Amino acid sequence: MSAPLLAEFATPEALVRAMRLAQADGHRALDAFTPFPVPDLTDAFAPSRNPVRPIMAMAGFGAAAAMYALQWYSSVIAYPLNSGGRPLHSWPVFLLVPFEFGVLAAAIAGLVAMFWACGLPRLHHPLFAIPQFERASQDRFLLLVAAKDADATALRESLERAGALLVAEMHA
Amino acid sequence: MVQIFHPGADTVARVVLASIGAAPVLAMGLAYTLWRSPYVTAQDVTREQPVPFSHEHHVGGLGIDCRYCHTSVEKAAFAGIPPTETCMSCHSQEWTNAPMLAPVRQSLAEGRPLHWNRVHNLPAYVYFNHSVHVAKGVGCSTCHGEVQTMKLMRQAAPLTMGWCLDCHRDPAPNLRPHEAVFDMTWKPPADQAAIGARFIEERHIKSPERLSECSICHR
Amino acid sequence: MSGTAQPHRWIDRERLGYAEICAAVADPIQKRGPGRAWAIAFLGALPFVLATLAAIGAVLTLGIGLSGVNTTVVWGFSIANYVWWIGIGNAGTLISSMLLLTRQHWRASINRFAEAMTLFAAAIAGIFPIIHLGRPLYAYWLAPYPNTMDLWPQWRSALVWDFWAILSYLLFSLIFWFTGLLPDLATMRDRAETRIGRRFYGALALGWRGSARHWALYESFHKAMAALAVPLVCSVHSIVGLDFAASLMPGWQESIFPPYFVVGAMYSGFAMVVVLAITIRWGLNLQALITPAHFDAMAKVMLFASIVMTFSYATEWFMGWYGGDHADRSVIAYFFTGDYRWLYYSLLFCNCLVPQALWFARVRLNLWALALIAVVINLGMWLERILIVWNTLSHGHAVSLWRTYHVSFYDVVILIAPLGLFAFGFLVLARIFPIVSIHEVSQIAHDEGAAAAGVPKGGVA
Amino acid sequence: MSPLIPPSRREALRLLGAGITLAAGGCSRPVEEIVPYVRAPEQLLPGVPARYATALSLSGWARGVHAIAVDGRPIKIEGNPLHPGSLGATDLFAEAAILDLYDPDRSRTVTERVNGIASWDMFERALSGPFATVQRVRGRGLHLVTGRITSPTLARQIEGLLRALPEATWHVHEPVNDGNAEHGAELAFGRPLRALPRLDRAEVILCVGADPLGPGPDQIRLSRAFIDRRRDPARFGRLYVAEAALTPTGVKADARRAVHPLDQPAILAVIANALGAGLAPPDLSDEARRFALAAADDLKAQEGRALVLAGPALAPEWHALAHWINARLRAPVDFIAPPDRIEGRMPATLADLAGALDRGSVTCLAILGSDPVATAPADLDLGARIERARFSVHAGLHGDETAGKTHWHLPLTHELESWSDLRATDGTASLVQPLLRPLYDGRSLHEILPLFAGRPATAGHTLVRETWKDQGGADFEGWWRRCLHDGLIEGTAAPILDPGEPRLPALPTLRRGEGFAVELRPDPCLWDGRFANNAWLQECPKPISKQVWGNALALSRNEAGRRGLEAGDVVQTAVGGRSVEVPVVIESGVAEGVGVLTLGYGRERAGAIGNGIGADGYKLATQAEPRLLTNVALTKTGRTETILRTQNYVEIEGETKTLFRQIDLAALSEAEPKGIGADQPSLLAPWTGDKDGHAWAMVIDTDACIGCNACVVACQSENNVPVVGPEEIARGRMMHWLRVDIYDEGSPEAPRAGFQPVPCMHCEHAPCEPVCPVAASIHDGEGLNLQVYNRCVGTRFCEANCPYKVRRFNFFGYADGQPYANLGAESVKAQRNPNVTVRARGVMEKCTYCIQRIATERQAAERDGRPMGEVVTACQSACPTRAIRFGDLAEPGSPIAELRKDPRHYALMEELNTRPRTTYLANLRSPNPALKEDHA
Repeated sequence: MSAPLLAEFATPEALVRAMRLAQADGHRALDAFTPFPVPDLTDAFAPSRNPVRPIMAMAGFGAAAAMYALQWYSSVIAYPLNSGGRPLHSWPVFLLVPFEFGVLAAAIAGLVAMFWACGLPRLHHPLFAIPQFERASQDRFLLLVAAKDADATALRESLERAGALLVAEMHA
Repeated sequence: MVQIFHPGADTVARVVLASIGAAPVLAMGLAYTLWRSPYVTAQDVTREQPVPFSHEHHVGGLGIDCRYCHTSVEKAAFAGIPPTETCMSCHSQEWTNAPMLAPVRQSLAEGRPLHWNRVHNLPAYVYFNHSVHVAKGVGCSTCHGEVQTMKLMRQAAPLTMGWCLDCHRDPAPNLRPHEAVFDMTWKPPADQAAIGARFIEERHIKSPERLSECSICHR
Repeated sequence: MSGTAQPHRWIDRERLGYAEICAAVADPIQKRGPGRAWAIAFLGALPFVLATLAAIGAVLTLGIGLSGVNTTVVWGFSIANYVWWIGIGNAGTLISSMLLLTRQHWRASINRFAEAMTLFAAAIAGIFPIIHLGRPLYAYWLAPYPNTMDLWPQWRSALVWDFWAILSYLLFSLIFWFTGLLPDLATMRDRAETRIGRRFYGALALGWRGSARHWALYESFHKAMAALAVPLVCSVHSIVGLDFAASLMPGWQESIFPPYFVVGAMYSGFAMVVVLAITIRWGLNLQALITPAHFDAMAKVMLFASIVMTFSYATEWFMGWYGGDHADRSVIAYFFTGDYRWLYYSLLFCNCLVPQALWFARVRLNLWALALIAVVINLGMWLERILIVWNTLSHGHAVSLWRTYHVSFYDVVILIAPLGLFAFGFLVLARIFPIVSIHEVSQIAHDEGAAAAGVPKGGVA
Repeated sequence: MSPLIPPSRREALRLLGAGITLAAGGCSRPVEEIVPYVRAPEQLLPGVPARYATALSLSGWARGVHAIAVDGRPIKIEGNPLHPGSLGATDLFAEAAILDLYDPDRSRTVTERVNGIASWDMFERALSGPFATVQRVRGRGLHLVTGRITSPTLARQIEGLLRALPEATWHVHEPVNDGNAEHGAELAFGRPLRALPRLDRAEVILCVGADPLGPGPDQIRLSRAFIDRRRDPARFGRLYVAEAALTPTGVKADARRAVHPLDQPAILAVIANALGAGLAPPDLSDEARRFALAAADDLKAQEGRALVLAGPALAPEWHALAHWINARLRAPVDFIAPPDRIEGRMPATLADLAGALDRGSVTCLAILGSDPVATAPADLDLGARIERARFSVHAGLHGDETAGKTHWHLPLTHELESWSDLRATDGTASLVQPLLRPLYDGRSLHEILPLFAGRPATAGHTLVRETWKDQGGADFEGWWRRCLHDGLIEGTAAPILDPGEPRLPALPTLRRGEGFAVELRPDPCLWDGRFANNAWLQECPKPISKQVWGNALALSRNEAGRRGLEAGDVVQTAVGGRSVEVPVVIESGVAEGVGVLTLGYGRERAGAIGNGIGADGYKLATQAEPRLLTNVALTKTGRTETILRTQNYVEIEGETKTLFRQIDLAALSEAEPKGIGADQPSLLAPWTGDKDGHAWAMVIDTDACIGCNACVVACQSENNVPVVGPEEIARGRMMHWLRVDIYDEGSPEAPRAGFQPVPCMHCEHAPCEPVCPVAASIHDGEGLNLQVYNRCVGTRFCEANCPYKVRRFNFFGYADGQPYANLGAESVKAQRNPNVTVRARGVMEKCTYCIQRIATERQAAERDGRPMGEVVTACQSACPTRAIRFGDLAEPGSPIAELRKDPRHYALMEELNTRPRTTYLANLRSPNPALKEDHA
């Protein structure tokens, strides 16, 4: 197996075109690196089960319920006190804090989930060693493709035909 | 482009992020532990005293009743610290030359009071009343512990508000027959739950809700 | 795609290449020094920062008596400042989230600093409820935490709701801002020329690689956050409104307060964004990315908010009269005839009258006029908040204790100095982080077909 | 902690722990000491308040009191129910006496003017020379100056001194006296008599410049009698008042006219003519004449129950005329021999002293317990003249203005530190007993006086016992103990005399006021100035103007307008070449052409609290015109001063009427009690009863309230309420838990006002509670609205949301060492009630219904296994007219529950659905149908 190839394109359209061509040839597109999200690519490489929103929902509702339970417990069970003749279980006003807390919990949980699913933090990564990778966050669109067979020459040529400005090998 | 970070940096980054999340929880836990610890509550801290008065000797050994010295415990909020002359009522005959008792003799001779270090110190905004607790059948040892074993006095209970509330919310386990209030070795009998409930009835002890209201202790 | 760059509303034609966009945002930070204007502004802001710290130190050591609050008017500048700052903050979130959800692409150029504005404004706002306390060191008693007293917060109080609203909002805004910043931090990392710069941005970027998978997860999270942000912002300012409305006092106990506070927040916040946008555009030479069209759009929002506010005031007067309650009527009459009537007339002038100039396109496109109107609106909105506090408390139910507020030196300091703290924070931020979202501007440059095709001119910058 | 760890290490750990916890919450406390007695006093329970009966003087007259002491520290004054001058109540001066005791500015040692601190021995040596000189000439050259002497022991001592040294002169100087009334009685009856008007029997009363319900030694007795009678609607009667400016009596009046002091005699003349005196018809305005004629009709119709009272500023002849009128009306007035006279001795005046000083014949001048330099009429110029005495000495509580002019100053003991005896206005004698050893090196007057009689120093205790040694028969000790216990000596009230028929005196011609006049009055808070250094009284709002920390010249709105003056303008008030600068205050109900200024301010050597506060009215007074100055010139200085007030004088308009319910007596039978709004719909559950079986409530009768402020100061004393000082008042801050509001539904020219004390309402649905984020404001099971100081974080939302504005915030650490708390002087701390938490900076506080008293009674009841007895709040116990009632609603048939059914009952702002526990009874008024303008 040869090392996967990293091809550099000037536009996302060129990258997508090259990816389609390579895939048609039976090569396996591993990933793409772009300075901004490109819908075709995010669709192509999206994780099959995106955990972020389910986790946010669970954390949000769970935290809200827990906060409501805490309010109820602390004012009805733990230390019931008469505050201006209000009912101990003043449910309408007990809804506000759970909402705020639920949103906060959803945000924190979502952030954690996103990092976890992205595999971040990852300060040291083989890609960072590749010189042209630094332009993937600026003005270049990179495609990582694994050739279907041991010799990657065909793939390289195909990529260059499709408009790759530069094709490099990535060594893990 | 060269690697900015070496591989180990990933671990460092994960630890840093995890500790940002954990810090508030840890801080809260630490604070809570500290607040409950003797550093704050002074529980079980033995205080040096000008005269090494031993409750072990006087109570455990000689069997002197609490009220001999703490005279106002049944009548007032403050249990009372004995005046020097109470000490000298015996020590004018016993241990008359003991060097340990020199400050006591000096106090009486010069009319200067002894300066004891306070062991049980409630904040100024807490109004504890000994007489009511005694009248309702809460014994000395419930709060002060086994005083008859203490060489120097120490605070047996944490004296935190939560600790007070534990009993105010459920006084039954700590209620004794009146004659046992000053019994330092009292142990609850097997049917304390039933007895306690009866005492609550008989002595008109208020409901837990009422006893845990702010105005019971704070003014 | 061929390189026929089309005229574009939201990005200046000269700067359409991705590299140019990156350079326009990043180079002022990484390549060019701070510049004289920045240095002067920084030095100018510094005394305000020190004054803020001194005022906080003074009030913590000497007591809240430093403020002009008194036995009847127990609230004052701290509360008005708090509401004002949190209002400023709310607009930032509204801009970035509401406009994101409604696919208003023009937001790309302004959302980053609007979010930063939110962050600073909310943080500054958060100071005020604490320093207005009699015993600020015990502010943590509003939080539920295990304690040896077995005590809990009193959940029925609007101040507890407020505590959670500010806390949630502040942390939420931090997360939202950081998430949006993450890809740009990677850009900064990759453009950095010094080792320190690479490590600094590299550590903050957490290894962001812009992979398609990253982007997919990023987008699902970022959009979800935006969707949550809108109700959060509305709830935060509604709760601020409830601080007053959940009371028994004439002039406060009004069901219109929560929505009226939300609109008021948007109003003053947009005005603040306009002021900042004009300043940043000029200071960082971002004419390419912040265009007159942006200002036109924001001016229209302000105009709309001004009309809503005017209706809110009118509703307040009408309901006070129509409700027939003596105390309510008396307070409404006090607005117009009482001790603070000139301030009230100024409020109406600033918030209702002046913004009507925005009906005219010429005014909307004249930055000087726009900046002036925005400042006037911010002034008016502060007056509104202080008068909500003063009018009701000075003229409540107990006639024998009607009295006015006595503005103190401390009050003036905590009104003015935090503006410098805010500016200071912004100046520092503008020197460290991209003040315009690189990836989002690049994306609209691409999406709207405006990106120059072909090999860019500059190569690696 | 293990005892194996060596102490140093243990200490280090403890300190470390303390450091950490201080950072964490500051809850660790340093080790405290506990210091027991060496010998325990008998029957003294630690921390338990003990009551001792004694008496306090005001201008010499006694009011019997109970002093409450805890652990040997007197902390509170309450009334003595047995004493005729107290009747169980107090006045603000008695309440504030406790602070005077602990005043750190009290003089502590004997001082000599040149050399400073000295001793009693040094003084006695210094005195021996001059004393030997006067002794040789039978006392010639020895001049004693005292205040009014009612003490039998002091009278005996002075009598003894004068007998031993017959040439010595005794001068009496009482700054606020009733000299005109005394002379008037002498003119009318030919002998000195003291009149005791019986307000309990008089139903129609006309006060001409008189303020019987106002401050003074007799306030409690007179106001109690007046109000108790009015509680019976059948005996409500009618009160007519003609006065220069609104007084508490004027507020209670059913018909009141603002009348220039120079016109007031004409009112008396009209009445007298109506009774057949045949005087020349006086010159009087139509309105005043109609008022006088209506009053005369009413008085005549109620013969036997009608009474006319003349004010202290009226000349003696007019007092004599009043006696003549009262005799015609068969008015209920008792006459007794003046209890403040020494049989056969007529004291000399200050004018006599000034003459002697001018002649250079004063060898030895002793000014004992009096401050004539500050309080004598200015034309005597005593300050300069005293310097002509060869040897002069002053004894007083403070190193005051007189002390600054004499060679020596001797510290006096406070009445709570010394043995003495005093007489009340009706002659009843009381024993004064010390509650603690003198704080400083002071002696009582009894102990000082022998020095000037060449007698050996004797303890006051011995001297007082000596006076009474013939009493009590065989069992003197038993009698003595009983007298000490009761607080009065039975059978010492002066016998009531038959004065005989009064003569109609020769009356001076009536002067119509041409120029501007100024009436000088004793201050309702500082009296004659002796309380100038008492911070409680300085910060006590004056009944009408609500001014604190200063005095002002009260003018009517018209008068001020005519002169182009506004409130706060400082005017130079000049008469006879003397002048003071004083700010103007505009008051309702002030007569045209007259200004009213209270005395006692502008002190120079009162102490750190009182120095330089306000303007000194004594500087304008002369011997000829001690109280009423005529031809006064007012000149605007151009300066302005803020008039410091704690609250507004409320002029009722529109709906504010509901805040102060007023009912005409005629409409009382149709009046219905108003509830607390419990019938209004509410989402909240109704009050379900109190868990403890108690439901505390207070009902305040606004008709009985005379605005005397005794409750305000009593509350301050009981509850450790700090003062805030003038700077804080100027910023709108105050601390009184109880305020007395004044409502006026009349006009500035003709006020129809009433007082309303406002403590915390203890609402069942308290608006302050749900807004507190930390549950520091919370309800308890007995219906008390609690404020848990140690939980309060100081958001102030509770006060913002309190419709009654009864909560008070510690913006600074008022209780802790502020300048007006005497910088936290140790002696001031000793006054604090140990059963009430001293509040820290940054916490809210408010009326607690004296929860410490409820708790004390509850705990005593719990301990003794009995039902709770009566609980009396501090304000209730102080109230001279018993306007404040407190009790348990849950107790079947309790008086408080009955009062809630009174037709006059109403709640403040019941429409807000707060369900207050403090409620009110409406003010009553019985206007004369003949005087239409008095009707609402």
